Amino acid sequence: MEIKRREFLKLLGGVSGAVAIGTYGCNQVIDVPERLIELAKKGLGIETWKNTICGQCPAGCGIKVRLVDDIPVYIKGNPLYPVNQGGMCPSGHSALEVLFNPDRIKEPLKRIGIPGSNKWEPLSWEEALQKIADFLIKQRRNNKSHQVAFLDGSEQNSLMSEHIAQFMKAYGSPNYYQYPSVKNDSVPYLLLQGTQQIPSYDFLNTKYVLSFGSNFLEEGYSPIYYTKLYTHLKELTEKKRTRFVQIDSRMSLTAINADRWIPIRPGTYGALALGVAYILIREELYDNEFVSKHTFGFEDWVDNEGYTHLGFKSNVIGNYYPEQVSKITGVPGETILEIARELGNNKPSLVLGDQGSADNTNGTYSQMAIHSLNALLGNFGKEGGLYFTDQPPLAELPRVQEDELAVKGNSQPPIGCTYNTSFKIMDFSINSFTKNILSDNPYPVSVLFLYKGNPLFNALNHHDLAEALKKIPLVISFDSFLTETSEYADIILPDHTFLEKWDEYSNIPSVGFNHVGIQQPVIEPLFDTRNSANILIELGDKIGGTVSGSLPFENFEKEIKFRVEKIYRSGEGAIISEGLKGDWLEYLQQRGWQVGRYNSFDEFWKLITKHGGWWNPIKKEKGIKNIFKTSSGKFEFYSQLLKEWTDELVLMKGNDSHQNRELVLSELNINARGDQVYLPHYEAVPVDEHMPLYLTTYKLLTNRNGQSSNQPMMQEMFGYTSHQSWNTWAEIHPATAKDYGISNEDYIWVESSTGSIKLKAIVNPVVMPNVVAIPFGLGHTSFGRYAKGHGVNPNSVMKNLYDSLNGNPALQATKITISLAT
Amino acid sequence: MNSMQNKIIAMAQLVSFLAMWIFVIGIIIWIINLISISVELQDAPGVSLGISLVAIPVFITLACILTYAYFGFKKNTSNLKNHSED
Amino acid sequence: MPKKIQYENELDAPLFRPIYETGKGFYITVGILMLIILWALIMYITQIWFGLGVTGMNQTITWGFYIINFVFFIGISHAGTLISAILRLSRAEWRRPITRMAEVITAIVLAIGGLHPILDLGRPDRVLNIFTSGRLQSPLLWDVTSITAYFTASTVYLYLPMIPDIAKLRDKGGKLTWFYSFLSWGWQGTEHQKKVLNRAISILMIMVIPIAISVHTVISYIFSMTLQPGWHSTIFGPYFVVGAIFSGIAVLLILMIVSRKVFHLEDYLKKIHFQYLSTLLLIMALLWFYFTFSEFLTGIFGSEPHEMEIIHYKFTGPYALFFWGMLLLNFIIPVIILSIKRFKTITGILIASIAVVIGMWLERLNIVVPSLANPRMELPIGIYIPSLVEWSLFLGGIAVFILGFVLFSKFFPLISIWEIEEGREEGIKEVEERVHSYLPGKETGSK
Amino acid sequence: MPKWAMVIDLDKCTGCGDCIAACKLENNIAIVSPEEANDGRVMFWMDMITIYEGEYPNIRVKRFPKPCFHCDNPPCTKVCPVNATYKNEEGLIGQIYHRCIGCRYCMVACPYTAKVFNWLEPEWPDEFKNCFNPDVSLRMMGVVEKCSFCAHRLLKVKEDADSDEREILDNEYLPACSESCPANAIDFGDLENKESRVYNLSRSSRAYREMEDLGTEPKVIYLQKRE
Repeated sequence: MEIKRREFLKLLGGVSGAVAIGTYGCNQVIDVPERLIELAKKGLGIETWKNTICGQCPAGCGIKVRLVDDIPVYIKGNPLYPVNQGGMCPSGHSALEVLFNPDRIKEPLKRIGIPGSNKWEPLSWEEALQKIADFLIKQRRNNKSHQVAFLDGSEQNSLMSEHIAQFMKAYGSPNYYQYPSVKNDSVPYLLLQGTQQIPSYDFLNTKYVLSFGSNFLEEGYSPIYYTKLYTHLKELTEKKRTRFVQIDSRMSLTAINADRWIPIRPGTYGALALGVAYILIREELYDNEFVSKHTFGFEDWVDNEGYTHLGFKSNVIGNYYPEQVSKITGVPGETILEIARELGNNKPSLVLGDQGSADNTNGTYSQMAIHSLNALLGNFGKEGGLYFTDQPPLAELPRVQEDELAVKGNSQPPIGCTYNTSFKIMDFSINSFTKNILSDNPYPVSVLFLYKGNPLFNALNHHDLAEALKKIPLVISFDSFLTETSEYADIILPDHTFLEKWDEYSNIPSVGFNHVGIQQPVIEPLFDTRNSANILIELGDKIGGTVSGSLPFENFEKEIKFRVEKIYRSGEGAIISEGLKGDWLEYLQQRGWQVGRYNSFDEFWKLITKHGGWWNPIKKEKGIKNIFKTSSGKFEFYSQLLKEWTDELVLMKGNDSHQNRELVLSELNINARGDQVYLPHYEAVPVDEHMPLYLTTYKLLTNRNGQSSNQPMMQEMFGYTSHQSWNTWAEIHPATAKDYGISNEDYIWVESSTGSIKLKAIVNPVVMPNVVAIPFGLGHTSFGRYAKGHGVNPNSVMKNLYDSLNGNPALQATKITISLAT
Repeated sequence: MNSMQNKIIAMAQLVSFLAMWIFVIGIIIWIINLISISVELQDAPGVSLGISLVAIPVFITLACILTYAYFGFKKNTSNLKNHSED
Repeated sequence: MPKKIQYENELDAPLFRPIYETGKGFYITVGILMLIILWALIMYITQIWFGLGVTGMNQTITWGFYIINFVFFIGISHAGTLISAILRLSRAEWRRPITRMAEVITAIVLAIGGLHPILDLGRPDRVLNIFTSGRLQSPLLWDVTSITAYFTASTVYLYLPMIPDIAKLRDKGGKLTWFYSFLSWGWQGTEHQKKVLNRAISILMIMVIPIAISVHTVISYIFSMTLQPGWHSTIFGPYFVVGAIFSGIAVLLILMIVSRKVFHLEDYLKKIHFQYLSTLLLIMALLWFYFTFSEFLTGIFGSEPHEMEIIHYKFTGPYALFFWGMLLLNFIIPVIILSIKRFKTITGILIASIAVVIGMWLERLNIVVPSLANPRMELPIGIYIPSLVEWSLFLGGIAVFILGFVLFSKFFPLISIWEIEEGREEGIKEVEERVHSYLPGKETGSK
Repeated sequence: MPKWAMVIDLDKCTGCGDCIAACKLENNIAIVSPEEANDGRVMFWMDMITIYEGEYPNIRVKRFPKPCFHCDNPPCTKVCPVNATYKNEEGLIGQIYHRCIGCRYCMVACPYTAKVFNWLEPEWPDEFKNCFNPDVSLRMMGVVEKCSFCAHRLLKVKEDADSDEREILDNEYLPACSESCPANAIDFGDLENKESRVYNLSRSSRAYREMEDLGTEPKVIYLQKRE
C-alpha cells in the first residue's frame, strides 16, 4: 500500500493525495479528474497562492487564492488583510463559480432581436469600440454630451468609480451615478453634521450598543469586518460584556447574536429613537456638556429675524412620550424605558441605524432621529463613540481637463435626482432617473452605460425602467453575464470577472481605519474579455483631445500604480504583512504610525501586490470642530442645510409663499410642518391600510444583492438557516400563520396592491406577528442557467415607494395580505 | 430407461452432490476468513465467534444429513440391481 | 404427448391431476406474472443505470421499501418450515396435507427476501466486497450468514420429504422421467430407505426450528443494534419472530384456500385444518398485540424525549393512517373474525389472513420509516413517498413468489402423497397406540 | 498518537454559514440539482442546525455548525459490512468511497445524521471541473460520504513535518471550516497535546458535546453561549 501511495504522490507531485484517508486511497487515482492526471504527467503540480480583493460584494475582503498549475482551485480569507483578517463569507467561497461559470459572456455581443429578446450576435472588439466611439463623438459635436449617462451598479468604493467619474467629467456629462449609492445613505449625516461620510463605530471600547435595524453582521457595508470586531470583542470582554440590543421587525442574524431582540413595527424606528431621546432628556441621562457646547437647535432658539424656533428638546418632550411612542411602534413602554436607561447608564454606549430603519419612505428622518441619540450621548471624538476615518494618501487622478464642450455638458442639470432636477441633497434616485428619461425632462438620454449591478432586478420600478431602457437609442453594458438588465443593452462589452482584473479598493464605508486593497488578476483572462476601465481609456483615446488627456494612462494597472506611489512617498501606515498578525491594534499603537521602510517604489509595489494591501490604523487626532462641517460648526439637531435647500426649492416655485412651501413639502412627501420639518421627527409611512400585513425583505450572506444567484453553491445553501435550497421562502409568525390557517412548509400567495407571488411559508417565531419576511436575491428571469426560474423576487410585489429626501427605495413600506395557495 | 441414461443421471447426481459440498465448504472458508479479518481489525470478537459457532456447525450437519441420505439410498439401490440381474 | 399417463385409478388422483393436466388458466397466469416480472426487471435496470436517485428516499430517510419488503418477505418465510417442523415434532396427524405447501412457501419467499438487500445497494456491482472484506461485527453480515443457512436448511427440508413422491412421478414415466429420476436419488421405497429418510427428516426438523427463530431475531438486530430511538429495543428479537410467524401463517392460509379452490383439494384440505391453523393465527394475533403493546408502553412510560417524538409521530404524523390501519388489520379484524364462531368460515379466515398480511407489511413500514424521519438532530422532518420503481419492484417480488408457487405445483404434488398414504396405513394405528400409551393402564408394547 | 478534535465556540459563532461553503469548495462536494435538493438530497458535510428556544419575543436562537463528530466510539463503523467506514489510528473516521457498497447502514446508525449519500451520479459542467481540489478524490454514484476533518490536509502537513524532522505544530493542521471561520469560532487541534488551544478549551466549564448520553464520545466539542 505505502509504496503505491508514494507512486501516486509522485504522479501528482506537489498536490499530494487524492488519497482520502487510510491506506486504501491508492485505488482512488481513478477518481482524479482527467485534467489533473494530464497535468501530473506534464510535471509537478505547482501550488501557489495569490492575494487579491474579493469582488462578490462591496465589502472588499482580502482573499487568498490557491492555484495549482496556475489554475485557481480554492479561496480563503487573506489572514493579513485587516478588514477581514482571514475571515470569509459564504459567497466569497463561491467566487470560483463566477470565474468558471458556464454562462459567462465570452466575446462582445450585439443585440439583434428586440430589447429583452435575448438574441445576440458576436462582434469584434474593434468594431464595437469604434461604433461606440463614433456615437460618442457625434454626441459631443452636437453639444449633446450631457445626454450620455453612466449607471454604475458596482456599489464599490473602488478606483473604478473615480475612473468612470473622471471619464464622464472629461467627456462632459453630469450623469454618472452609482446605484445603489453610498452617497444617498450618508444624507442623514450630511444634514446633521455636514459631512457626507458613513461613520465608523468604536465597538471595542463601548459598553452598550443599541442597533436600530442595523443588520451589520449580514447586510452591513462589511459584514465580515463587523463579525471580526464582534467576536474580537467577545474575546476581550470575557468578564464585563458589551451588551448588544437589536431593534428589528425580524430576527436578523445580528438580532440572533444580540443579547436582546426588540421587535418593532416596520417604519416606526424613528419614533422609537425619539421615545428613547425623551427618556434620556427627562431623566437627564444625556451628555449635557457636549450638547450645550457642540450642538445646535437642542433648546428652543431665536433667529436673527427674532422668530423663536422649536428646539429638539421641546419637540421630543412634546410629542414622543412613551405611551405615544409605544402606540406607534408596538414596543411596550417599559421596554423603551429599559433600553433608554441602559443606554444612558452604560456610557460609552453607541447607537446604530441602518437597513431596517433606513429602507423606508421616512428613512432619512429615522436615521436623523437615531443619529441624534449619538449626539445626546456625546459620542463624538471620544473612545467608544463613533468616528470618521481619514482618507488614504492616494494620489488624486490628474485634474480633469474640460474643453468648452465638456464645460457646457457638465453645467447641465443632472437627470438622476428627485422631483426637481436640482435637489442637491440626494445623489441619485432610480425612480426619478427613470421618470426623467421617459419624459425627456429636462433632456433625452441618448447613450446609457451600465457597469455591473442589475437595476432591473433590484429596482422597485422595473416596469418603467425597462421602458426607459427600451427608449434609449444606445445602451452599452459592461457585464460578465447576461442579466435582466444587460438583456436590454444594444452592445455588451464583456468585463473580466474580479479574479481576472485590476482594481483598487480604499476605505470601505464604516470600516474603522484607513486601508487600500489591490485587486489583481490571479489568472489570465479565460475568454476574450476586457477590463472595463481599460475600455474607457481606449474610448477616451478614440474621442481624443481633453478626454484622452484626462486619462493619461496606458492602462488601469498603471493608473493604480500612479495612485499607490503617493502612499509610498507619504510613508504613512504599512503594507499588511506577517508582522501585523495577531493583536494588530495594540501592535501598531506601540510601534508608532509607520512600519517598515522600502528602498524603492518597485519594492513597495511588489510587496503591496504580494500581500494584497496597505493600511493605517492610527487615526489622526481631530478636534470636534473638524467633525462638524455645518454652517454652525456644530451638530445640528435643527438642520439648517435642509432648511436652506427646501427654501431654494420653494423659491424655484416662484415666491416664498405658504402654498409654494406646502407644494414643495407635499411633493417631498413630508407631513410635518413648521420647524419640525428640519428636526428629526417621525414621519408616518403611507401604507395601504386595507392590507393587514407588513412585507419586509432582507439580504442573506449567501446572496447579498442577487449577484450570487448564478452560482450553484450559493443557490444550494441560499437558505442554509432553514434548510431551503434554490428557492425563496416567507417567514411568518406562528400566531399570524394560525390566523390564516397556514402551517409550516405550505405554499402561500403573497399579494400586494401591485401584484402577487407564490412561495413557501416557514412558520417560526423569529419575525414579529403581522410581518412577513422574505429574503431578497432569487427569482431571476435571466442571469444564466443557475439563476433563471428559481425562487421569486419579493421586489416584484413591492410598491414603488422612495425616501424622497435621499432617493433610496423604501423596502419596508409595502403592506400585503397572504392566503393559502391551493 | 436404458443404462446409458442411468449412467448420465447417476453422474449428474454425483456432481450436484459434490457441488453441495463445495458450496458448504466455501461458506465455511468464507466465515473463517471473516473471523480472521475481525481479529485483525479488533472488532468485537465475541460477536464474530458467536455467529460462526452457530453458522459453521449448521452447514456441516446439513451437508452430513444429505450425504447420509445420498449414500443411504445408493447402497440400497445397488443391491436392488443385483436382484434384477438374476 | 406420447401416451396418456395413467393416474386416474390412483387413490390420490386429485393430487396428480394438476401435474398431468394443464389448463388454459395456467398459461394465462404464468403469462401475466411473467409480464409483471419483466416490468420489474426493466425498472431495476433503470435503477442500476441512474442510481438510487430514482427511488423516493432522501438523506434523512435512507431506508425505504426495499428494507421494508426484505423484512416482510423473510417474515412470511417463517410460515413454512417452522410450522411444519413443529407439527411434525408434535406428531400432529392433521399436519400431513399442510407441511409441503408450508415448506414451499418458505423456500421461495426466502430466495426473494434474501435478494432485497441487494436491490437496496447503491453499488450492487460491489456486492462481492462482503466476501473479500466483510466485517462480521456488522449485523448485515449476520443476516447474510443466517439467511443462507436458513435457506439451505429449508430447501433440504423441502427436498428430502419430497423424494418418495418424486419417485412416484418417475415411475409414472412421461417426458420428464429423466428429471424426476435425477431428483429421486434412486428411491425405491425399501424399508432401509424409509428408515434413512425418516431419520434424516427428524434430525432436520429439530435443527430447522432454532435456525428459523435465529434468522428473524438477527433481522431485528439490524434495527435494534443502532441507537435510533424506536429501534434500540431489546424486545425487537421476539417481536419480529412473532410478527414473522403471524404473517407466515396468514400467507399459508391464503395459499391453502386458493389452491383448495383451484386444484379441487377440498377432500384433502378439510375445514378442520383451517380451524386448527386459524386458531394458531388467532393466538399469534394476540401475541403480536401483546408485544406491540409492551413495546409502546415502555416507550411512552419512560417518555424519553426522542422516543416520544417518534411515538407521537407514529400516532399523529403523516404516517398515522398506516399506524392505526396496522392495528385494525393486525388485531381488531382477525380477532373479531376468528374468535366468533359464526365468522370463522373459510371466507372469514381468508379475509382475516389477507388483513393480517397487509397489516404486517404496514407494521414493517411503521418500524422503518418514522424512526428515520425523525433524526435526533433538529433537522427538518423528511417525508418519504415511494417512487414507481419501488412499487414495481415490490409487485415484482410478489409476482416471482406466485410464479414460483404455480410452477412448483406444475411439477410436484402440492400435498405430500406418501405422507397421506402413510397416514392411511400406519397413522391411524400408531395414533391409537399413542392414545393408549397416554391413558392409565399397563404399557402396551409400543415400538 | 495525536487525537484530532474540534472545538466550536457558540459564543463567538454568529451562524454566518461560511464553514459550509468553505467545506463544499475544499472537498469537491457535489451540488445536486434543484429537484434533488427539493427531495432533501442536498449534500453538506458541514451543516447548520437551528433551534428556537423560549417564547416570543424573548426567543433565543441556538444555531450551531454540525460536521461529522468523529466519535471515539463511533456507531457507524460498527455496522459497516465491508469496512468502508472505519476509525484510523488517529481517531479520524474515514470513508473508503471505492469500497462502499452503498447499503447506507452507517447513515442509519449515525445518531447525528452526519453522513450523506450520492443518490445520483454527481455531475458538474465542464467549466467547474477546472476548479476541483486535486487533493480530494471525487465521489461516485451510490456511495456514502461525510466530513473527513479535511484529512488530506493532514497528509500534507505530515509530509512537511517529516521532511524537516519535527512534530506537527498546533494550528498547523486546520480543516477548511476552521481556517476561514470569520468568527474564529472553530478551533482545531490535538487533544493529547496539553499545550494546544483545543486541549485547554475542551476543559472549559462551557464545554459540552452533543448527546453525550449516547456514549459515542464525539471529538467535536461545543462551548456554550455565555449569558
